[in-house]
Amino acid sequence: MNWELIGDILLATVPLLVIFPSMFALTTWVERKALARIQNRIGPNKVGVPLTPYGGNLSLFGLGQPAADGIKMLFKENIVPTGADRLFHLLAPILSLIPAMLVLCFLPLEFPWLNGEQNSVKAFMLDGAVIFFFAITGLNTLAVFMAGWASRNKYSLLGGMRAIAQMVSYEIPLVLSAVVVVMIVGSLNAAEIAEAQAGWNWYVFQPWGLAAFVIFFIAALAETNRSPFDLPEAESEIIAGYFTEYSGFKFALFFLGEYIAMFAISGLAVTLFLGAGGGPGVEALPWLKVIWFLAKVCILIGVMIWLRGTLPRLRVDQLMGFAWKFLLPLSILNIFIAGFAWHAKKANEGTAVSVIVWVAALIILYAAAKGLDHVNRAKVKPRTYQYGE
Amino acid sequence: MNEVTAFWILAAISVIGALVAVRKRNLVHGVFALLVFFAGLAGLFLLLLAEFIAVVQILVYAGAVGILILFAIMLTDRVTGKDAFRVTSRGSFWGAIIALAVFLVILLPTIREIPLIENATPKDMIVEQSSVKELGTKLIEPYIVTIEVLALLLTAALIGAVTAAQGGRASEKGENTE
Amino acid sequence: MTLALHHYLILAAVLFCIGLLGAFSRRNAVVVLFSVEIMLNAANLNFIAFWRFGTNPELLHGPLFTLFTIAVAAAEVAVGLALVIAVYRHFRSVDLESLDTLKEE
Amino acid sequence: MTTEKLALIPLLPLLAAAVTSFMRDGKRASIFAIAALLVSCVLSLIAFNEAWGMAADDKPKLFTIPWLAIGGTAINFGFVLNPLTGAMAAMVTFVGSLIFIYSAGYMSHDKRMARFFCYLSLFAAGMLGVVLANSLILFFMCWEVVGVASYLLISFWNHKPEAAAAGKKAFIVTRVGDMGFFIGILLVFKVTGTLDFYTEAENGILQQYDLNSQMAFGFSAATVISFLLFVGAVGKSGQIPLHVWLPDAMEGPTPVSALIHAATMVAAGVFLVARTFPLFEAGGMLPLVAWVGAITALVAAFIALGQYDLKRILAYSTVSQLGLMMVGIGAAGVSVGMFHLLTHAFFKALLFLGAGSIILGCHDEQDIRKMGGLAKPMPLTTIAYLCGTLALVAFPFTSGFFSKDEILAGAWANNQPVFWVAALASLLTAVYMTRQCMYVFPGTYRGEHAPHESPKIMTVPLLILSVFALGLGALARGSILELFPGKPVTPHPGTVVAVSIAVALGGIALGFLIYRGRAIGQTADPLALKPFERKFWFDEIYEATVGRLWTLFTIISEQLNALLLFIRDLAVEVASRIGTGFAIGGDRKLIDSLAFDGMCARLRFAGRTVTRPQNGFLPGYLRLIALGAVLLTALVLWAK
Repeated sequence: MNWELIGDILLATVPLLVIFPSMFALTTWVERKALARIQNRIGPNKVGVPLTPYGGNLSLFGLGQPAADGIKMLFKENIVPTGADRLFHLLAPILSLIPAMLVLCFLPLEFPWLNGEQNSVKAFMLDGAVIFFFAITGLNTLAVFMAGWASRNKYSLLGGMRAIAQMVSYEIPLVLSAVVVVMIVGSLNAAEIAEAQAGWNWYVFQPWGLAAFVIFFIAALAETNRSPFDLPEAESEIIAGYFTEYSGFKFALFFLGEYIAMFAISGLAVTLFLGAGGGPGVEALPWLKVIWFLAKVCILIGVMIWLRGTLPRLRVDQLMGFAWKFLLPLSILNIFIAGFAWHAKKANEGTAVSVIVWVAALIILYAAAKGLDHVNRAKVKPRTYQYGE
Repeated sequence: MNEVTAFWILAAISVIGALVAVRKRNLVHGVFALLVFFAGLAGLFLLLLAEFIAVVQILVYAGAVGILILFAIMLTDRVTGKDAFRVTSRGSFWGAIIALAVFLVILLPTIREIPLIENATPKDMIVEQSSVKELGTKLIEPYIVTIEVLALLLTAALIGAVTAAQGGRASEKGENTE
Repeated sequence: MTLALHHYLILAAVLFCIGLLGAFSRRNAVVVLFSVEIMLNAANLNFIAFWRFGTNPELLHGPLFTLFTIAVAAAEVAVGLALVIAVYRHFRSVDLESLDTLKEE
Repeated sequence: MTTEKLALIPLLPLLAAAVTSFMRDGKRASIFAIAALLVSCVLSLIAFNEAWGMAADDKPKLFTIPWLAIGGTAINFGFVLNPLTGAMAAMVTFVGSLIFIYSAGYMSHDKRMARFFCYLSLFAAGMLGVVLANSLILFFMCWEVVGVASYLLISFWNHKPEAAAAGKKAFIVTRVGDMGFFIGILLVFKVTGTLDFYTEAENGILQQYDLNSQMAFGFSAATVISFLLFVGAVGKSGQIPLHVWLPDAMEGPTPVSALIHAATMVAAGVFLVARTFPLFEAGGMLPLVAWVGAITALVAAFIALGQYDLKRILAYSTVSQLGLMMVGIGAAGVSVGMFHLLTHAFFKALLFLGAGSIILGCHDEQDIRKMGGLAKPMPLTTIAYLCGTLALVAFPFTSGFFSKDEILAGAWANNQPVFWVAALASLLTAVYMTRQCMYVFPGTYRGEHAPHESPKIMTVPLLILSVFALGLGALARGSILELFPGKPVTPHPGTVVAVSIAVALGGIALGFLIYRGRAIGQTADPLALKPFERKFWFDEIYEATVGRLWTLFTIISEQLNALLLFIRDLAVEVASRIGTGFAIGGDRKLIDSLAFDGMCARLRFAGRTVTRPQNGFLPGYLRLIALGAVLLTALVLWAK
């Protein structure tokens, strides 16, 4: 037995298994709190640390809420509908969690105790980390289908189908916007991508990088079924979508899986566009990289929560149209622009031309987005209602 | 746990996955078994150091093809995914016999050549040689036309699939009233 | 025991014939389609195995060919399933035993 | 001109086809297609000019594109420039350009004009590929492209059932020939190990002569191969017995008839023979070629006498002339056949375009009985048409005269019986053309709507072609005959010249005598005899033989099935009678399971066995395929 290897693996994976679930717990609290504040409510503020078994409570702004929720979930009854496929009903939440957990390994988190190894685990220092990331997140659709189908409930199935259609559609702009960065760096290796952005050379500061980042972020929202793309679990239409028939611990697993997927995809966004672990002071103190990385992830999560509180939900046709008619053409155009701009900049390093190229690319992308928007809006006809007149 | 163990485990996974996929009455279960088979095969590719192929295997098969088949099942059969009363077609016994015959025909030359191929040992490859970068360069350098043709093929297939699945406009309308 | 080429070859043969068995014996057109996928994948395994144990692995012929096969197989699945759906619209069935006429009944 | 540019000649129309396939606007598409063909026409004229300078035995200029390399053998695509291909390319592009321009006028009212030009360009690309190809496989591919384009164009007006049927017929009949051609190609590859006509290393198909190795039944390889190639040529060039598709192909738009079924595509078969002439020579197949040609020429000329459809007469005349070309190649060599091919291309294109003009002027009327008196309202067309007719009947000193003369001279020298057959065919040619002209031009108009002259865009190409039809022979005679391999007979024997002039003038006189003063259209036609009118019952014969064979199979299997069902019913009846009798007494089991059920089951089994291979049971088909594969593989393994 190669104890050293096992030690390495444990050193690299255990932190992931500790950090992200605890972040999940915190995030649920933050989300509830923030949404409440946006909606002019107070949010959870009672549950805290019980001081005595008979009362007396240190409320701490309701920070105990996640723990209480978790305990509640654990002890809830596990209900499986009659006629449901029991095996798949059980497997679905697990299958939704595993890919999300797995892809965390591909994020270039440089834990200080890994002796400066760039990636968390040597075994995951794959050449194709980015594409592996997409491949494995793609498996999430299967879990969604499994859940929807196994529940033997039409709302579940509808939700599942909606979710799959949405995930499949948005995966394309997601990957295409990541392609830009991969193309520029010339590598699919997450660590190399992080390396290439060292020293404030973040790709979000390039016009194409900015566009790609925005597209990526929007697609990521849809990919993780976050508001305003949360149609698969639109309460007013199809109850809770594919996890209508889930309760208790299985539901908690779904919940966990969804949040971990959010972290993972935010982590990828940070890696690709926001300079990974780069930030002030990392040259002097390398361990700051992890902090910065997680901080950026938290900021992105914060934006997601903020959007959830702000934007109304899309309609199904709008959702599909947005992916295929707006994001897809724009991201393809962006690839071309990135190629041209990069070459033009490389040829004229440090001259005024590079600035002009920068500005021109920005203008073209902005104009393209505006134009596409205009074209798409022109096609929208006044909605007619079959039964609603 | 060494390479051989990994091989046997992955081989067992793929064979069982494939067997279940082709024998299972419940189609949806069959598809998931098929996905297990694909995953096992991806593992085998990893074992053979074809890392990128493994990724593509997962991405295309487990991700895209699996979902596509699931959608097709949902669109054709009853939602429960239950196959018809009788799973196998008429005279499937003969089918099995012929499949066995094919197997033997494939197997015999392989076994005959075993002394010859037993000594073929994998070269110690530098990781660089099988890297994604190398593969990409190869795709651009001598195989660019192939890539373009493939792109054309995929586009054509896409359009063809949409047209075929959509059917005539009239029939579609007829479909909706049902 | 060490792994040699023939391990992979025999495994691929087994997988191929499982696919063949499915294509021969199932009534449902979708199952036949994914049996074909199993066969294609078995062939891919052969490509990769030959590449790994071959004489010039640096040429990457095996992975490249496999990539092309996967792309073609993807196209094949898309078209095949579209045909299955078209057939289903027409016959209200994907049972291969009932699809025994070329024109409308 | 570099040889790379040679590839541009077929590629430009191909590009035009690709681009026009996306166009809706017919006019724009026509301009694009015409422009592309004109450019390639200029290119091929340049190439022809260059080829002109080469002697017949010079090394051809090659441009090779490697396509497939399997082990040591390479299969190439390539283009070749020598006098033969140069002249043919120049002819195809030149006549093609004129026809394209003409079609822009002819089709201007059609909604699918853009599509029409797309098909035309595709056809031109395929044809030029056939002409310039340096490898049999490229030749065959382009040959098939030409076939497809022809199919598309014949059935262009696919709302007409006859047009659709004619397209299918053309495709299927030529397929019979193509099968032979393809097997021939495979044999060539087997024998010579290459598919290139010429190679730099001088070991192309046409450059090596060791084809005398024995094959089956004591024939040499060259014999077998050239026979198979000839089968392909017969299919494409409408020689007997595969000529039946060509007259039906007249259902297509008239420019198509002119371009494909007169000037270029049908000549491809002749061109194939000319192209692989060394093989035919080595294989000793030339007498067969000559005889098939002669018989075709005669039979088609007879049939043409009995037709009333303007275009159909021309179609049979085309078949007949193609036969004469085959005679030329078979009896006198490449140069003579090609000379007639070139002159024929011009005057037959002229005739067809003239016919198109007439048809358009008469409001889509094709029946010559409903025409008449067209000389006055359509003067330009009439002049052009008469020029074409003169050339076709080989009136002295028109182009047809010179080329036909060469053929007859060659036949006289090598094969006297063929000479007389060909002479008779020529006589008939003059007769039916006179007949047709007598129907169409003099007299009074017998149709309903008043005829009118066609627009300039149509008449100008006609006049250009007339000049060529009359003058090309005299102008180019010497040089063209010099250009190609195979020397014509010089000087021509007096008998030949006399016969040649006599048949032309005599035929015209004969036709004139018969039809002058006759109330055309009202009384029965003296020459439209039943066998001619019914085309010697070729279609009927095919239907009675090939078609009947299929019907026979169906009937037999149906009868078998019915018989089985009857026997089963009978047996059931008998068994049930007996069974009822015995059932009272007892052994129900025996009767039921053995006699009754067993009998039924066995009979059913027998029935199933009989119908098994054709039951539409898909997995069964699949299994049979696999079984075949297994057996084949096992055979190969076992043989190894």
